[in-house]
Amino acid sequence: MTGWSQALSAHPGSAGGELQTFTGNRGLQLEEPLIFEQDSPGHCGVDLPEPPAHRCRLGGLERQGPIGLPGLSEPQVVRHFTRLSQKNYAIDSGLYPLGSCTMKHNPRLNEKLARLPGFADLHPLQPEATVKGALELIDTLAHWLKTLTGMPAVALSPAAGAHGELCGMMTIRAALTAQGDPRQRILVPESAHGTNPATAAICGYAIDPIAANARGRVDLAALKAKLGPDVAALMLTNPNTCGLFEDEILEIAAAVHAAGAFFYCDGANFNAIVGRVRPADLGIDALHLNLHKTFSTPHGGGGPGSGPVALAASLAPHAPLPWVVHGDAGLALVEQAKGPAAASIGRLKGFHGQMGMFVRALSYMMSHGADGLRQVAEDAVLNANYLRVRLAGALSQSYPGACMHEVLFDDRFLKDTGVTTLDFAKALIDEGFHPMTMYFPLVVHGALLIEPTETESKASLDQFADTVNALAARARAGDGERFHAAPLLTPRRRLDETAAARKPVLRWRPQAQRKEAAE
Amino acid sequence: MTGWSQALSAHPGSAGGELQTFTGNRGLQLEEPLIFEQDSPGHCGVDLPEPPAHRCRLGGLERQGPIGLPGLSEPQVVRHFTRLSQKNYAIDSGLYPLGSCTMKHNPRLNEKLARLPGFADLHPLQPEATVKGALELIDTLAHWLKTLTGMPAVALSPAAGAHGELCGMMTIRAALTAQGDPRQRILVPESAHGTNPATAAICGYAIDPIAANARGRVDLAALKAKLGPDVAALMLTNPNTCGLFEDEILEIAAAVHAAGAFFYCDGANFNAIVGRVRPADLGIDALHLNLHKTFSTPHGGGGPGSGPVALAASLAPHAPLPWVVHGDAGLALVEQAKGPAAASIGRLKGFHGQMGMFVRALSYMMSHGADGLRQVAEDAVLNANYLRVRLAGALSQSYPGACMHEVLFDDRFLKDTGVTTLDFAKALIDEGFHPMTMYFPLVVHGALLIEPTETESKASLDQFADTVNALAARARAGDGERFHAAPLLTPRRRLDETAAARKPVLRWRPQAQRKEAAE
Amino acid sequence: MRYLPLTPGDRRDMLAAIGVGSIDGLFTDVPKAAWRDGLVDLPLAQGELEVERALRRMAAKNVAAGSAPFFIGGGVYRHHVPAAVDHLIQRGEFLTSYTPYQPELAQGTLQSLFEFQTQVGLLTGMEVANASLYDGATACAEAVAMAHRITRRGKAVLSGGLHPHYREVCTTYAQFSGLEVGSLAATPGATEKFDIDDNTACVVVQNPDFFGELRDWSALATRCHAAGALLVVVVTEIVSLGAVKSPGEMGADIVAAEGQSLGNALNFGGPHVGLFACREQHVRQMPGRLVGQTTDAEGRRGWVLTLSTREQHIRREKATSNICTNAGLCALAFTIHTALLGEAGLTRLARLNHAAACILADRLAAVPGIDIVNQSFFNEFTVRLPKPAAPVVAALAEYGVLGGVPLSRLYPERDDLADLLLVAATETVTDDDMTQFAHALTEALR
Amino acid sequence: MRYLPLTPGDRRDMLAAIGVGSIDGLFTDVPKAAWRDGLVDLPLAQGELEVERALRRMAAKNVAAGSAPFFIGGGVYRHHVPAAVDHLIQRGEFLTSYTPYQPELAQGTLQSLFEFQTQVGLLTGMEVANASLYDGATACAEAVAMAHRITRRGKAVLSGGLHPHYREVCTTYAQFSGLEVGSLAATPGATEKFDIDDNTACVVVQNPDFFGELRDWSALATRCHAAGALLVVVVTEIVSLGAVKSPGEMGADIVAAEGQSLGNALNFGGPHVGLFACREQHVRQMPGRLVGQTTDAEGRRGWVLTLSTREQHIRREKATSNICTNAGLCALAFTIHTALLGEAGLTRLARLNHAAACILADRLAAVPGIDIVNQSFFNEFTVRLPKPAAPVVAALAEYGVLGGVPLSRLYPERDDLADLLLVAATETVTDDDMTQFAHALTEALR
Ligand SMILES: Cc1ncc(COP(=O)(O)O)c(C=O)c1O
Ligand SMILES: Cc1ncc(COP(=O)(O)O)c(C=O)c1O
Repeated sequence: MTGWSQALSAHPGSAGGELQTFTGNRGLQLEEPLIFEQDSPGHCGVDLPEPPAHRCRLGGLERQGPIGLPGLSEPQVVRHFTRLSQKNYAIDSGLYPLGSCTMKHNPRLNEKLARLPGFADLHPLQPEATVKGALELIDTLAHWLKTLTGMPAVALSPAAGAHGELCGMMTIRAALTAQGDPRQRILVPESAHGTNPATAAICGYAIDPIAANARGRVDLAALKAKLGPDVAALMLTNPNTCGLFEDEILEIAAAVHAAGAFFYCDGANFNAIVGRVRPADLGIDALHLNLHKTFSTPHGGGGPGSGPVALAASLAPHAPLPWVVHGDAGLALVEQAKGPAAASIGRLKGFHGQMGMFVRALSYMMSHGADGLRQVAEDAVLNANYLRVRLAGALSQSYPGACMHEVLFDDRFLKDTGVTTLDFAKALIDEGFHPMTMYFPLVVHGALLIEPTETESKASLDQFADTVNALAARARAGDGERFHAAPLLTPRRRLDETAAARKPVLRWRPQAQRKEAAE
Repeated sequence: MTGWSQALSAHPGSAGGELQTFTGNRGLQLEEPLIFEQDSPGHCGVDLPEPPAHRCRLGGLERQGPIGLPGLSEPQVVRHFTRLSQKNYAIDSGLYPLGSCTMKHNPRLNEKLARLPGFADLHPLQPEATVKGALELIDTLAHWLKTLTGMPAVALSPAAGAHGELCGMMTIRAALTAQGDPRQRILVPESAHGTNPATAAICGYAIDPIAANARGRVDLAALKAKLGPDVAALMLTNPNTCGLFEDEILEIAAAVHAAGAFFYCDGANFNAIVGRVRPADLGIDALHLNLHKTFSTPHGGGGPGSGPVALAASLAPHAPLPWVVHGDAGLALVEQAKGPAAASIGRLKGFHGQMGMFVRALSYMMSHGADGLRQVAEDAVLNANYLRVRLAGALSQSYPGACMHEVLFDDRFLKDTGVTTLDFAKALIDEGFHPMTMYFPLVVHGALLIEPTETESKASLDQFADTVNALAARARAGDGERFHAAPLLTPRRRLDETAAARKPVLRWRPQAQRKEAAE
Repeated sequence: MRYLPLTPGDRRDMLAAIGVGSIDGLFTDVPKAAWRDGLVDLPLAQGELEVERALRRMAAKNVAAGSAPFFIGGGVYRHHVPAAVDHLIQRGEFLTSYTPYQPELAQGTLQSLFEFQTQVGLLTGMEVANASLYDGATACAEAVAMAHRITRRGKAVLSGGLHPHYREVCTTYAQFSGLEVGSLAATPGATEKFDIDDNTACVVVQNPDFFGELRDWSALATRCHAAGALLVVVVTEIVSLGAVKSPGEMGADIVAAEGQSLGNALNFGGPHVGLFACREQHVRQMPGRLVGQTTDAEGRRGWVLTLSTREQHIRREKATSNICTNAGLCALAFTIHTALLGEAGLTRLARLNHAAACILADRLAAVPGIDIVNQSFFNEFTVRLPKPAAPVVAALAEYGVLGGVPLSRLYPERDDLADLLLVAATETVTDDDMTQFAHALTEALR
Repeated sequence: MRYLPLTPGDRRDMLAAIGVGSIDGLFTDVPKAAWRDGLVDLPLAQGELEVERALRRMAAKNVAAGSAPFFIGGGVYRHHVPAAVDHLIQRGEFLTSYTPYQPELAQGTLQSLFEFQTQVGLLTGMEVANASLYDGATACAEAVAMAHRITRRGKAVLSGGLHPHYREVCTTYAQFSGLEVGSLAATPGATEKFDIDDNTACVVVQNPDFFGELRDWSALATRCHAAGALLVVVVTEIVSLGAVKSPGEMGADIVAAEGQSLGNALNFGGPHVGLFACREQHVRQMPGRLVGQTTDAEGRRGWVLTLSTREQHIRREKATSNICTNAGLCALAFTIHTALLGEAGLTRLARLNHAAACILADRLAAVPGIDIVNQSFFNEFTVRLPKPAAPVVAALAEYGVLGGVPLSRLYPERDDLADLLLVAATETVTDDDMTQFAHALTEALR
C-alpha cells in the first residue's frame, strides 16, 4: 500500500498546494499501487467449484512452479480499476482534439447492441446455418461502406488501419505480380503517417518520399518526376495529415494510373468527407477506413479497431479471406483460396474480422443515415475551421486558408518564448483539456494538429479557443516557468520518458528478483 | 459555461496550489455548469419520428406554454453526467465507513441479473400466468429472509427501512386494535435513529424515550419502570446505534411481552449478526431489514432501497398487501384484503415491492450462502473491532470493550484542540477517505460512528487507522488551522449550509425569473 | 468467498491484535439461549456461473413485455429508455455512493438532484419539488398528510378516478392518523361531484384519471381554495405533461406523481420514483430531502442538502415524514432521460404517445362489439367488451399479446366494471403490434 | 441528429465567423468532377428504437452459444467472464480514451497495461511481453517476422499442429518479405520431425496443438538453439497455462498467444487480443507498444509508453512492425479477469476445464463407433467418427447441440481428416449438456 512512504516522498512546496497528505491521496484523487503489491496469497475474486473426479490426461505436462499471480478479492479488484480509470482523461470527460485520431462521441447504444448474445456470444466456427444473422450484418455493413466509398468491394477482416494498409498494399502487389511485375517503389508523401512506409516495407517495397508544395499538398511536378515503370503505387492520405484536401487529386490519380501504378489512399481522415465525397470518384484504387475513427467504435485506450479496405474491381479478386458472398442459398462464407477466391492474398487474421466493431459501426451508420453522415463531415469541417479562425490571432497556422476536419499549426508563435510545443501541450492539461496531436505531421516544425470532430458543441470550442489564446498570450508574456513546470494538477506531473527508455522496466518483479535483475 | 468568470472568481493563494487556471478546471477535476445553462433551444438528445397522422383526443387540454426544459445533444449529456459523477466519492473508490449505513461492496453480478428482461421488463399488472418466475423469485427471497430471521412471515413490499418500520408498527397497532385497545405509548431509546420516533408518530402513538445505561445499552430498570398497560411497543435497534449488542435483550423481550406490548426491532444493523443470530430467538415480534445495507443492493446516492419486515405469527395476519401465497395452482398473488388477508393493514405502496432490489439481494444471498453470510457477520465485526483497537490510543471510545459491526467514538479526544468532530471529518476528506457518521447517535457528544463493513481488506483498514491516528496527533499538536480550513483538495471546499437554509434556492431559474423571485 | 477480502491469516492476525482467541470472543454479548454454532438451513455459497444460471431459469419463466405486443399501463408505462441512461447510472460514483451527507464528496449527486428538482418543478408547473419519494402512491399519501398538517383539517376527499393503489395507500397511511379519508366511487367517463366543507383538508384528483380520461381541474382548484382546502393533483404518466396542461396551470397546491416513465424500467412495479412538488409557501411542510444551492469557502457555487429541520434525523417525531432512503438513483435516471429529451424531445415523445393511442383506439373501435369509453385520453383509455375482460386478457396472453388491464383485477367487487379493459399505447408500440392486438381480440371475442 | 451538438443557429454563426457564405465554401478544394450535391443512396437517420429493432432482428437469426449445449473451441473458447469485467471496461475513462500519448492524462491505461505485460510474462514464463497485438494469428506472424530480423535467416518451419488460421496468416504476411515459410502436414496425434538447418530462422509449434494434444517442446528448443534458430511457441487457449508447463519452461524464445479466453467474449471471432512475449535480450526487436516504469517531476512512480524507436511513428519503414492501434480494451478485460482469478483462481479454472474435458471424453468414448484420437489433452480433443464429421455436426445443430468443429471445415482438401471432429469443454459445460451431446451424437450416428 501507499501511505506513509508516499507521505514521506512528497516534499513541501510541491505543486498542487502546500498541503501534504499522509496517504498521498488528494481528496478525490486517489493513489493506487499495482495489483502485485496487493497480493493476499491464496485469495481469489472468483468462486469456482472443486473440479469433479476425473482421470487426468495432461500426459505429464503439468505446470511445474506457481505462476506468480497475486490473489485479490472482487471488491479490491473493482476498486483498483475504478481508481485507475479515474486517472484517465477521455472523450466522455471533455474535448479530445487529437489530430488524425477523430476522437468523437461513442454512443452507448452501440455498446449495448454489440453485447447482444446473438452477436457477442457467437463462435466463429459454428455451423453456417446458425450464424445467418451475423453474415447478414457483415453484408449490410459492407453495403454501407461500398456505397459511401463508391467502390465495388470491401475487405472487412483487417483489424485496424495499419492492418488495412497491409491488406490494400498486398492486393496491389498481388495484382501487379499477376501482371508479371510487382515493381519496386512506393511513393509516400513526407507528411504520411508512419504506418504507411512501415506497411510498404512489409510488402517488400522501397519507400520513395515525395515532397509537399508550399500549399501543404503533394507537389504534382515532383510526383510526376518520380513516377516510373518501377513504381508500384502511391500511398496518399486524403484529406492529408495537414488537414488539407488534395485539390489536384484527379491529376494525381491520372498520373499514377498513366504510369501503370495503383493509387492507395489512407482513409483515416474519411470523417471530413463521409457522405459528401466518394473516394471512387477521386480515382482511388484502394482505401482503408478506420471504423474506430470515422464510425465511432471506441478507441478503448489503444484498441481494438477495425480497418475495412474498399477495393477497385482490379484489386477485388485479391481480397483476403474470408469472403461473404451471395450464394443461391443466401449469404455464404468463402474460407478457402479456391474458386472465386482463388486469387486471394490469403488470410490476414484469425476468423472473420472484428465483428464486435462491425455491430457498433453499423449501429452508428444506421443512426446517422445518409443525411446524418453528410452532416457529420460538414460539422467536423465546420468545427475545425471555426477553431482555425478563433485561434488565428494567437497561433501560427502552417498553411493559410480553409482546412478540412483538422487544422495544423506550427511552433512559430512560440518563437523566442523558450516554450516548446510540448510545454504548451502540458499547460493545456492543467486547464482540463487533452492536448492536440504534437510533432505530427513531421513536415512542419513543432506541429500542433487540432481535430475537434463534429461532436463538440460551439460552447466547448469557444472555451477551448479562449484557453489556448490565453495560454499563448501568457507564453509570449514571458511566463515560461509556468509552461516548463506543467502539468501541475494531474495525479502525476511530467513523466521522465528518457529515463524510462534508458533502463527499461517493462514489468513488475518481486523485490528479490528485482535485486537479481539489478545485479 | 464556466471559463473566464471562473478564472476571475478564483483568487491567488487559494487551496490546491498557487496555480490558477482560466477554465477553473484543475487537470482531471473538471468544472460543470447546470444543464439549464447549456441550453441549445430546439436541440434534442433523442431522435424520434414525426407522429403519424391521427385525430387528436386531448379534449382541449393541450399544455399552454413551453415546459422550459433545455435542449442538449447526447454527447453533451453523457459528458455532463460523467463529469458530475467524477465529483462523487463512492464505495467503488474507497473506504466508506459511514456508521449505521453499511456501505459494503456492491457486486456487479447483481446489477446484471436485475437487468434480465425477464425481471426488469416485466409489468406488475401482467396476467399472473406470465409472471410465474417473478413470484418464484419473491417466494425464494422470502424463504431466505424467514430462515435468516427465524420468523414465520415476511412482508416484502416496504420500499426502505423507514417504510418497513411503518409496516411493522402498523401491524402492531392493528393487532392491538384487534385485541380491543391500540394503547398510547411507544418506548424508544434515545440512541434510536430518527425514523423510529417519526414512524411511531405516524401511527398515532406518543413517543416515550428510554435512557441508556453506562454501558450504552437500554437501562432495563428504566425500561421496566416505563412499561405499562398503555405501552404498545418497544422500538429497539439491535445491535444498537452505538454498535453494541443489547446483552439483556431476552429480559427486555420478556418484560415487554409481560406488559402485553410488542417488541419491534430496527434491523438496520443486521449485518453484524446475519447467519449467526436469528432475531426470532431474541423474542422479537417484528423486524425490518434494509436490503440496501445488509444485502448490498446499491444505495445509489440515496436510494432506492427495500425494507422487508419479518413478522411473528401474531402479526403476520396484518401484513400489508400484496401477499404471495402457495395455492394449489402453485404460487399466487393476493391483492385484496379478503379471505386469508382480511386482517391486512392494506397496501403500503404501489404494486408488489422493489422487485429490482429483490433480484439483487437474492443474488447476493445465493452467492454467499449460509456459510458466506455467517462469515459476513464475523468479518464485519472483526473489522470494526480491529479498527477499535487500532484507534484506541488516539480516539476516545464512548463505551469500553468490544463492539459489533461498528465502533462509536466521541469528541473527548479533541478536547481543548479547538477542532470539532466536523473539522476532523473534513480533514479525512483531504486524505481520500469518506468520513465516518458524525453527530449520530445523539447520546454521546460529537459522535464519530465508524462502520468499515466486511468488504474492506486489512490493508485498507490499516491505512485508514494510520491516517486517523496521524490526524488526531496533528489536532492535539495544535494544528487547528489545517482542520478548520479542510477540505482543501476537493472540487468544492467547505460549503455554507447555514446560508443555504436561510434563503433556500431549491431550483434553477432563468435570469429574468430569478430577478422577479428576488424582488 | 469472492466478496470477502480477509484471508484466514488476516483473521488470525487481527484477532490477535484485538486480543481475543476466536471470533466467538466478539459475540459474547449474545445470550446463550440465542447462540447458534451451526449454519442456518440454507444452501452454501455459489459462484457467479451457478447463481446466474439459477436466476436466469426464474427469469425465463416470465413473459418479458418486450417479447410480445404490449398494451399494459395502469400507472406503469413501457417507454424506450436511451442506452446512455443505464450506462451513466451504473457508474460506480453514482451507483455506489450514499445519501450526500458530506457535500464536498457528493457534488455530483447533489447537482444532479438540483437539476431533478428543477425538471420536476418545470414539468408539473409547480414552484418547488423535493429530491424524490418512494413512488407515486406513497407520494400521494404524503401529500394528503401534508395537507392535513397545513390545514389542520380532518378530512380528505379522493376522486374515484384516482389510481386504486394510490387510494389504498392513502387509506393505509392515514388509518391511524386521525384523518378521515373519503373516496368517491370509480365511475369511468362520468364527472364527479366533490363536497368540500370547512373540515376538508384536501381533494385528491388525477389527470389523466385512472381510466385515461383527461380532466381540467381548474374549476375544482378555485372551489377548494375558496373553501380553504388544498387541491392535490396526481399524475401517474409523467410523459403526458409533454402534451397536456400541467397541474400547476390548473391551480394545484400539491402534485404527487410517478416518474417511472422517464428513465426507468417496468421492474415488475419497483423501484420507481415518486415525484413531489408544491407551492413555495408550503416548502417547510414538505416531506423528503431537498437540495439547495450555496457557496463554498472560496465563494464558488455548490450544493448541499437543506431545510433538514423538516426531517426525521433532526426533528424525530415532529418530522414532516419518516422517509430517509428515497429513490435517488431512479431520480437520476429520470433526470438523464429528461435531459436527453429536452423541450423538443419530451413534447414530441408526448405527441407520439398520443398518436399511438389514437390510432389504437380507432383500430379497436373497429373490432366488433367493442366501445371506447373515453371522450378524451392521452396514451391510455378504457374499452368496454361484450363480455368479462379478465378471461379475454388471459386468452390474449395465450395468443401472445399482453392486452391491457381488466378493471376487475383492481375492482374485483365491482361487477359493473367487469367488462372494462384499460389499454395503453406508447412510442414502443408498432403498427404490427396493433394489428396483432386487434386480430387476437377479435378472435378472443368470438 | 442526437449525436451532433451544433444547432442550425450555431452553424450560421460559425460560418459567419469563418467568413464563408455556406458550408460548401469549405469544400471548394473538392474537384467539381467528384462533387455531389445529393445524399448517397442509403437510408436516412433513425432513432435508437428503430436501430435497436433492426439489429435485434439480425441477432435473433443466430443461435447464441449460450442457448445450446456448446462444445466448440478451435482457438476460441467460451468461458464465464465475471460481471465486474464488463462493467469496468465500459467505464468511459477506459472505453473512450485514445492511445496513452499524454501519460499525465493516461496513468490509468498505462498502469493497467503494465500489469497486463507482467501477467502475460508470468503466464507464458517469459521475461517481457508487449501491450498486445490484434490477435493470436497476427501475433504468430509477427513472431516469425521478428525471428527473421533477429537471425537474418531465410526460412521458417511451421508445425502441422499449428492452428490452420495461424499458418495461413504467417504465409500471407511473409509472402512478399523474402522469407520462405514451410509447413508440415497436419497429422493429429503423430509426432513431427522438423529439419532445422543453418538457414532456419525459427520453428513454430503450438501447445496444446490444434488437435488438443499436449506437447513438450523442450527438446526441440535445445535443437533449435544448437542450430542458432529460435523456437516460437503458440498458445491458443491461454487458460491451459494454469495447469500446463509454460512455453518459457520449455525454452521458447518467443511466445505468440491468443488471450480471448480471459475476459473476452467469443464475438464471432473478433475483437480478441494477441499476446506477445519474448526474452529480454530481444526486446528491441519486438513489435507493438511497450509500457515502462519511470518517475515524475516529483520523483513519484509513474508509467509511459517506451522504446518507441522500434515503432512506425518514429522509425517509419525501418520499424519492427506497422502496428499502431492494438487490442487495448481487450487487454484490459484480460487483465481484470486475470486479476480476479489470481493464482488460486486461474489454476483451479484450468483444472475445472481439464476435468470437464476428461469427463466428456469418457462420455463420448462410450458412444458406439467413436474413438478418442488424443493421448493427452487440456480442454479440447479430437474424436474420430465412423463417418464424415461435417454432416454430423449439421445434424447435431438440428438437435440443438453445437457439437464441435469438423476438421474438414479447416482442411477441406484433406479427405483423410474428414471423419475427425474437434471437441472442447470448458467450465461452462454442465453435466446435462454432456448428456445431451452424447445422446444427440448417438442419434446422429444412427
Ligand atoms: C493518418 C493515419 N493513418 C493510419 C493510421 C493507423 O491506423 P490504426 O491506428 O487504426 O492502425 C492512423 C492512426 O493513428 C492515422 O492517423
Ligand atoms: C438504525 C437505522 N434505522 C433506520 C434507518 C432508515 O432506513 P432507510 O434509510 O432504509 O429508510 C437507518 C438508515 O439510515 C438506520 O441507520
